[in-house]
Amino acid sequence: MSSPWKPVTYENGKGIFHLFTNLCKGCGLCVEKCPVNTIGWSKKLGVYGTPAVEPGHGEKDCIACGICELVCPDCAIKIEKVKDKKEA
Amino acid sequence: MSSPWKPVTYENGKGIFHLFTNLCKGCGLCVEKCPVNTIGWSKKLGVYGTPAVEPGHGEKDCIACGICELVCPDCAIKIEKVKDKKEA
Amino acid sequence: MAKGAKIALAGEGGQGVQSVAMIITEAAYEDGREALYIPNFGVEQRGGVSVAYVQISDEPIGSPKFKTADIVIALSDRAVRRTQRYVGDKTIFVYDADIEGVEDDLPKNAAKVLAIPAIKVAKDELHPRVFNIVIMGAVIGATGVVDVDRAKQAIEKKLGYKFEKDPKLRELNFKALERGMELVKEEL
Amino acid sequence: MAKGAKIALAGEGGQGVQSVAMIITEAAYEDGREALYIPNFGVEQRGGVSVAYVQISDEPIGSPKFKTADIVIALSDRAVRRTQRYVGDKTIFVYDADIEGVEDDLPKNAAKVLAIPAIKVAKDELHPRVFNIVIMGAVIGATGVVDVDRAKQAIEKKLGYKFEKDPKLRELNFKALERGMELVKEEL
Amino acid sequence: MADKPIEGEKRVFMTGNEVVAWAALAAGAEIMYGYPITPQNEIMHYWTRLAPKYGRKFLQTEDEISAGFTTIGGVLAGRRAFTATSGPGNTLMQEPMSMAEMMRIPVVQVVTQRGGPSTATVIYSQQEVTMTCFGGNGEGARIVYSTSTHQELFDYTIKAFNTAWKYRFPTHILGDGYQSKMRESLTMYDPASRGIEMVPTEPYVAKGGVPGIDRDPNHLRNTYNTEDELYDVVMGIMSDWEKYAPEIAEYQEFDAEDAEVLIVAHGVVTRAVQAAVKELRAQGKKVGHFRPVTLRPLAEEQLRKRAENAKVVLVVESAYGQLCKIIANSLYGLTTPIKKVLKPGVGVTAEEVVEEVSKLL
Amino acid sequence: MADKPIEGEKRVFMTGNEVVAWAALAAGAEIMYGYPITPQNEIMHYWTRLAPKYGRKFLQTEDEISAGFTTIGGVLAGRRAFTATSGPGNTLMQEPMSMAEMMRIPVVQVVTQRGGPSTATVIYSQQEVTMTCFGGNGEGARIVYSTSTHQELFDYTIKAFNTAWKYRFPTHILGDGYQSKMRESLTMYDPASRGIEMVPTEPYVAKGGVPGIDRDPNHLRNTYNTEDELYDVVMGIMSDWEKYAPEIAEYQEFDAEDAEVLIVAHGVVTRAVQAAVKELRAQGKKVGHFRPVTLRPLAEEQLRKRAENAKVVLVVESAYGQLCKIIANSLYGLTTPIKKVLKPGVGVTAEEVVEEVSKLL
Amino acid sequence: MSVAPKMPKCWRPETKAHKFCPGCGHGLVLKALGEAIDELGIQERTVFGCDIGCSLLAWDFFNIDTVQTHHGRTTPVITGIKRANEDVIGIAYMGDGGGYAIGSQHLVNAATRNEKITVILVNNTNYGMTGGQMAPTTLPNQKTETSPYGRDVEATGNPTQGPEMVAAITPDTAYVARGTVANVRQLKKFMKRALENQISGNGFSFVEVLSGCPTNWRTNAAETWKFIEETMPQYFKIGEIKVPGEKKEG
Amino acid sequence: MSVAPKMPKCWRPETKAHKFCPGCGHGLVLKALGEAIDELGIQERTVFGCDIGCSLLAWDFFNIDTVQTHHGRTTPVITGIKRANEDVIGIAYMGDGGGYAIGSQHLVNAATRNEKITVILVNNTNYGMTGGQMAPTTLPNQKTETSPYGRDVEATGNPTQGPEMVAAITPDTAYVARGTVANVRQLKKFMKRALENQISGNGFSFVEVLSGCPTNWRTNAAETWKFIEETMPQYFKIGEIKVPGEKKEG
Ligand SMILES: Cc1ncc(C[n+]2csc(CCOP(=O)(O)OP(=O)(O)O)c2C)c(N)n1
Ligand SMILES: Cc1ncc(C[n+]2csc(CCOP(=O)(O)OP(=O)(O)O)c2C)c(N)n1
Ligand code: SF4
Ligand code: SF4
Ligand code: SF4
Ligand code: SF4
Ligand code: SF4
Ligand code: SF4
Ligand SMILES: [Mg+2]
Ligand SMILES: [Mg+2]
Repeated sequence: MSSPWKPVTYENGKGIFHLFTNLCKGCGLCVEKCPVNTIGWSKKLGVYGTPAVEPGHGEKDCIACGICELVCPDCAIKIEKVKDKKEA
Repeated sequence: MSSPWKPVTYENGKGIFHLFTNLCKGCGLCVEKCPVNTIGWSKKLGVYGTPAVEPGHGEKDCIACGICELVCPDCAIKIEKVKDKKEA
Repeated sequence: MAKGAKIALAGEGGQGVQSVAMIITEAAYEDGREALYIPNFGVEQRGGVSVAYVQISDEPIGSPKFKTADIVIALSDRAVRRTQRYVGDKTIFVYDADIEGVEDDLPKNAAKVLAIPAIKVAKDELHPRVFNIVIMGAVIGATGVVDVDRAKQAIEKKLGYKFEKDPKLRELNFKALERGMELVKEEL
Repeated sequence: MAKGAKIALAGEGGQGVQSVAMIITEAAYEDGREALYIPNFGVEQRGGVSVAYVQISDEPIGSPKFKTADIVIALSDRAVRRTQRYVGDKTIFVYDADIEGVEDDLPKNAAKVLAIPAIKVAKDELHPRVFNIVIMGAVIGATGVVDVDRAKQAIEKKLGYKFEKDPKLRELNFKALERGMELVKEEL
Repeated sequence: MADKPIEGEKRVFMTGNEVVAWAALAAGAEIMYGYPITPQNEIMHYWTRLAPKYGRKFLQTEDEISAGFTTIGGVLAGRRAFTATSGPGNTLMQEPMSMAEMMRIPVVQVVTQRGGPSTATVIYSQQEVTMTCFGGNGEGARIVYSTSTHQELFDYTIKAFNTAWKYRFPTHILGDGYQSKMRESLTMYDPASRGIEMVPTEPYVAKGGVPGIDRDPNHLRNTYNTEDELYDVVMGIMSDWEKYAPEIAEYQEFDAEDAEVLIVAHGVVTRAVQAAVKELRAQGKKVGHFRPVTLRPLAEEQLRKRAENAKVVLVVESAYGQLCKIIANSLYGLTTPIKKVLKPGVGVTAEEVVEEVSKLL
Repeated sequence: MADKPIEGEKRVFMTGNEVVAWAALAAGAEIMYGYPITPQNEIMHYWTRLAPKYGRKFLQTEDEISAGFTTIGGVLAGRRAFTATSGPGNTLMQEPMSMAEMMRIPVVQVVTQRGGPSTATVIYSQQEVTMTCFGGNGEGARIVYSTSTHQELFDYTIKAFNTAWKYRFPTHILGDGYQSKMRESLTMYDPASRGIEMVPTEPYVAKGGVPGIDRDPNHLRNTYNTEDELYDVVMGIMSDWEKYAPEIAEYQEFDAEDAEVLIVAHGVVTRAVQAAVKELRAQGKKVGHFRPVTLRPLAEEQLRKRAENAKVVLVVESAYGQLCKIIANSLYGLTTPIKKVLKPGVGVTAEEVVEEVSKLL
Repeated sequence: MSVAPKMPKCWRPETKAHKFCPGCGHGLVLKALGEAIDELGIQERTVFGCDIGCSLLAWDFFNIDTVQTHHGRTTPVITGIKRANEDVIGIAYMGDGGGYAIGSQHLVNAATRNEKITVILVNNTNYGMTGGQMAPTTLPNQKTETSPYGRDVEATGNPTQGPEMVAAITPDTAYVARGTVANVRQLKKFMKRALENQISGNGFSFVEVLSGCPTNWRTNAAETWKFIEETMPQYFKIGEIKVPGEKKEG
Repeated sequence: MSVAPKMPKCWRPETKAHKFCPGCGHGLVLKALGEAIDELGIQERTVFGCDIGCSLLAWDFFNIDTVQTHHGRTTPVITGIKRANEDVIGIAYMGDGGGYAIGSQHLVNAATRNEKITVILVNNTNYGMTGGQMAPTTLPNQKTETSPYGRDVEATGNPTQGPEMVAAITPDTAYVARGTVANVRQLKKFMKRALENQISGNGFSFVEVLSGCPTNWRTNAAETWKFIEETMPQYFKIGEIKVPGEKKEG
């Protein structure tokens, strides 16, 4: 069964940040919790027609810590660690 | 206002034991609590037509301790101490 | 009186009117007759008068309670007063001869008013504990709603376990039943 | 259109349709007219389409909701779909020209279907925040249910405290109102 | 553990509350939920004594609200579950009953009417008719059997479980304190021995299989978001109700066919009326009796036919017009006058009925 | 502390819930007890904001049962006390209301009907008619005003306190979610400025003086020990009820006198019907409207007179026949056919009424 | 001068003998309460509320304005009165069923809100009025009409610890105690302190009383006393549990 | 292969995005609960009950048989199911209003009876669904629609300490904890332990969760977090309060 939600994907080497616009309600909880303050408002609209979020808004890059994924009440973010690279 | 209840009165020198038959339901709570076991069933009937109580059924006499009065849920007993005698 | 009857039995809590009603109706039921028994009940029953409404008939029985009884049996002063309302001009009103101070409260409109010495008989001739069986006998005597033998069977069923331990009790109870029947028949 | 109107205004939660309804009906009320406004509500409103039902008339107003609106204004794709049921053959259906993917959902039975570039005008010419005032202008333009000056007074009453701090805001809002009226008049 | 509570047939003499407990056992009721209230108590007393012997369960809850909602839970789990209450307890149980009505949950509720309004008396009345039929914020999609004898208490308690599970409407046995407390004879039986098949039950939740994989989950709700959604749901319930009503409705007639005075009464009052009719007929008077067994739905057509031909309809009840409202509403359009004997909270005797009818003739 | 909530007259535009809060203030209500429920909430919201300014009090209780019983307490203390609820909250409040009915306690209850049965919707319906008029295990000794405009909400909320305290029956304002949530204009006023005198209140308990010495104690109970005691109490209540009903009943007529189609509707539905009648009359059709303002008691005689002369009575309601039952019951004996437009849980528009009437003509 | 029974002054003689069963503990509780009211001189200001349950039988017990209400609803009725007239001393008198089962939401929330009322709850380990069913306070293995084989704690839980629960949810200004009819003098003291806590406007006050129900227990006088004095205290600890600003009597 | 959101397996994708407001804590609570159910492998046996209150919005949330009932009545509905079918894992999901106000008699008595069910109560310090009225858990001086001038503890009491109350009335076999959406990992652990306590037939289990209601608090994301993480714990202590046979995590 393929997912009914298509993610917008952002990659920065350390990790992949998937944002499902059809789930994001733009609540901002993730924005506040990102330890490197990289999440900000996107031009893309979320499920309620309000701005969704995206990484790349801070001084530092996403470190793929997964906190935003954890605190999103709508499961709108999925973080994939790009760990294989180093390990490989 | 005179009381609507006429007591049956028993006296033994130490105290006066008044029993209001129209209040006594014959529950026996007082019988069990008398420290000298002097209370027993009377020929007189109580308010529900069951035997009322009276002192004088034990080996010892009533000592006017007032416990029976205290534990009667129906206020059917009144104990008067005959203390004046000695004091006078 | 016919084989059907409406009976109001009233007494103080301890006098056992409900068990009398119970045994009589069970006897009638065992006899294949229609029987209905309903006690009075309410929130302030403690110390109140206990009333048993009994109906026995050969036909289906109507309302569980009734306006006018064929026979009223009152076993205390309060019971005498409480049961007046069930008395009509065909009612036989039975009360215990030992009850004091009810002269003025006895029904004026009854077909008959009978004083029976049930308390006295039970106390003097039998045992105070079989007082209610004397009453049961009186009811049967007055109404004929159940056969004496059936009544005895019903008593047996109810108290049999006691009789086994003390067979003299059986005799005492049956005696009480018969005395009760006689008492009322003497008066009728 | 006459001086009375039934208006259904629908949009997403943040688009301010309820405050538009509020200001319009208050303006009508101040004008001494009969006005009635009722929002939709339910248990699953979060993120649902917000609908405002407005009626303005010179006569007492009947049912608070209505079957068919004189004018429907839909400000999002979901609002376009949700409000179809209020469209009859005399209804003017207004929607924002920027809404995508609703071509097939536009009502077929309406008297007129108008696309107005309210979002664009608000964003490009004015400020996104006065989008709902542009819409208010459109409603007034389409219905004439309230006088422009009354409408301005009502806006003043509602937002006056903001205007005091920043008088330019007043101008912006009034401009928005007028542009809204123009937008719809161009299309009518 | 004993096998069947009743083997074959058995003649007995007992109270109505005991009858209900035995009937529920015989019907295969699996669990009772309840809260004490007079005159219902002995149903629980007998049930708690008997149930463990037959592997049945009991829960005494903290109040009637809970008794009603736990009963709903029992039904959702697929059990023949029931509860019993009276008076103010029935008032409280309108909350769960309204949910059962809305969601078509086949709960069985035994009501032993007592005096009202409020706490009133613990004794008897017919003052819970309106509430049992139409209580709560609903439309009365409920089935109500009003019994008059211990035999009927037995028969209809068994039947209630089948009606409930067949039609999926909450089903009520409307008794009263007299029936609860009086003793009379009846024949108890194992339903199977009379060819009565118990309608099978079915769980609404925990139906087996992983929801979303093996099957869709069952998502039950009683709250709707729009007026139109609700309208469709209620009209769906009521159209089923109208459809099944004629086959659910039950009644009895006694000399009704040619009756000039048609007495309408239900529940225990019918006994007095039946006796009165017998007596009045013996006197040569054209008096008959129509007795609705189901108060909801009412056998409207049948009643109408009799009322149409009568000179007067006399409604007799131990309430202040609760049956009468149902009757007048159903007979609307007829011109036969309706007279009333209203005795809220007290019994009615055959003598009284005879007297009242005599006034009319 | 501000003096009077409203001085003289004041034209306003607000929601119905706000209207109720202001009306209660204007009526001199001293305390409100309540539990949140949509669509009633804003009555409490406004009351909690306004009340402290005028020395009035508020208690949010743990549920509607408590809200009802604390309101009874407030009345017993001699205060103009009121509560407000809806739907399942109203179901729960039947328990205290049955006590108020039994003990003639003049509580005022505002009901903002929502969809039913059960939790259903938070929006609108007329499905609490039967319950508000006849709920609980009682006989419906209750006064029910069914309002249709904000002006009436204001007028009758004030009046309810007077009716309640004058006749000592629980008194109910039967509104609905539409009226609660919509905004329209009305004139608020200080009752005194219109010559409306508030009926004085009186404590039932803590009346002053030592009971047993200065006066007898007031011993209030709702539980009786014998059937006869209860019968006398209920018949006493109902005979007062019958006595006062004609002077309490209120109604309105619109072109009813010569109407061939007589539409009966209450509450907010009357607005659509009034509009429809206007339109149909304009078309030359003999259509009229009878609108009971009090659903309990009903202005039976007046309704009967109109229904008698009509060719058809059309009952229109946002419920499945709750008004209709009351009407048919009151009109029993007439032969004018009754037709129904039943819209449980949804609004009725003038267009629909016109359409339905057109089918009949 | 004729001798009169020693009843509390606020008892109403006209309604005595009262309606409770022979040997019922309610009479003792109401004696302690009556004396407390007498000693505090609050008869005129007091409003007494009783539940249904045997407490209903006290509806005409006192020369005090009284309201008898529904099962479990005495707490809200008295709360409503008190909120409307703060001068009143409001007493809500109920049974364990009324307080811990059907009325527990009221008890819990009145306690949490720290209502300025006094609740007196008679714990007789059963539903007395309805003929002896299991109550939340029924002891483990105790036989009642709805636990005919003895209360099974695995299936139905342990006896409710009411005062302990109330103490856990009230602020420090509340008064909570458990007395017993086996110690009427102590009981009166608890009642007085509870009422004083209301009189001073301090907060909620609650007294549970261990009491006898010989009718449903089917006990004679000796057994009744034994159950009250020996059996019940094994499960219910007698003493003051919460005393504002003072040390408790245990 | 397309990337799918990382939702708990037992969530029902068809009904997502769910119906809760943006930033609502309910989503986080149900994430923790969903993962706990997944990890315990009990999806098939579980019956989920929700109250009215915002929990109602979860009526079609899971691929789990679900029943949405009346305000405060989820506890008895789930109790009724569990009593009728002991194989079921019953979860009663409710708000602070549903659990501590209108449904408190059910909570208290289910806890006392040690019902083998799991109650999860979302404490958002207000009545969310009805638009933000005062709840039993509203903080002192907190403004709500029915405490517009701030909650006056003198008149309306202090915030209900639910888990503490439940702990006080349950036997040692019950599990009681208070978690927070600010610590979803810990919350999931509490949920698992609660469910395990039911699975093992040990006894009642209760988890209160401190949760955000940005809509009625009228807070932005930063303020929401601050209220949950800093303000609420001043009144509500996070941690395990009762753990059968184990030491608690505080
Ligand atoms: C709503 C409601 N449910 C049930 C009853 C029946 N009822 C009357 S008293 C009572 C129990 C009383 O027990 P308790 O409160 O312990 O008082 P006690 O009689 O033991 O003193 C019950 C269940 C009722 N009157 N109202
Ligand atoms: C009997 C009843 N009373 C009141 C309501 C209205 N009501 C619905 S939800 C709710 C409050 C919900 O608050 P809470 O339980 O805290 O849940 P939340 O919405 O905060 O998650 C109320 C009062 C109702 N539906 N039923
Ligand atoms: S927490 Fe989730 S829903 Fe909220 S803004 Fe971030 S991604 Fe969107
Ligand atoms: S994964 Fe961590 S660092 Fe990356 S956006 Fe999310 S919270 Fe920020
Ligand atoms: S305690 Fe009182 S009522 Fe009981 S027997 Fe003794 S005197 Fe009589
Ligand atoms: S006063 Fe004391 S000694 Fe005398 S009878 Fe009473 S209890 Fe016994
Ligand atoms: S039943 Fe028990 S509690 Fe009630 S009055 Fe009798 S002895 Fe007292
Ligand atoms: S109102 Fe509050 S609790 Fe309810 S869904 Fe919205 S944020 Fe969540
Ligand atoms: Mg008790
Ligand atoms: Mg909440």
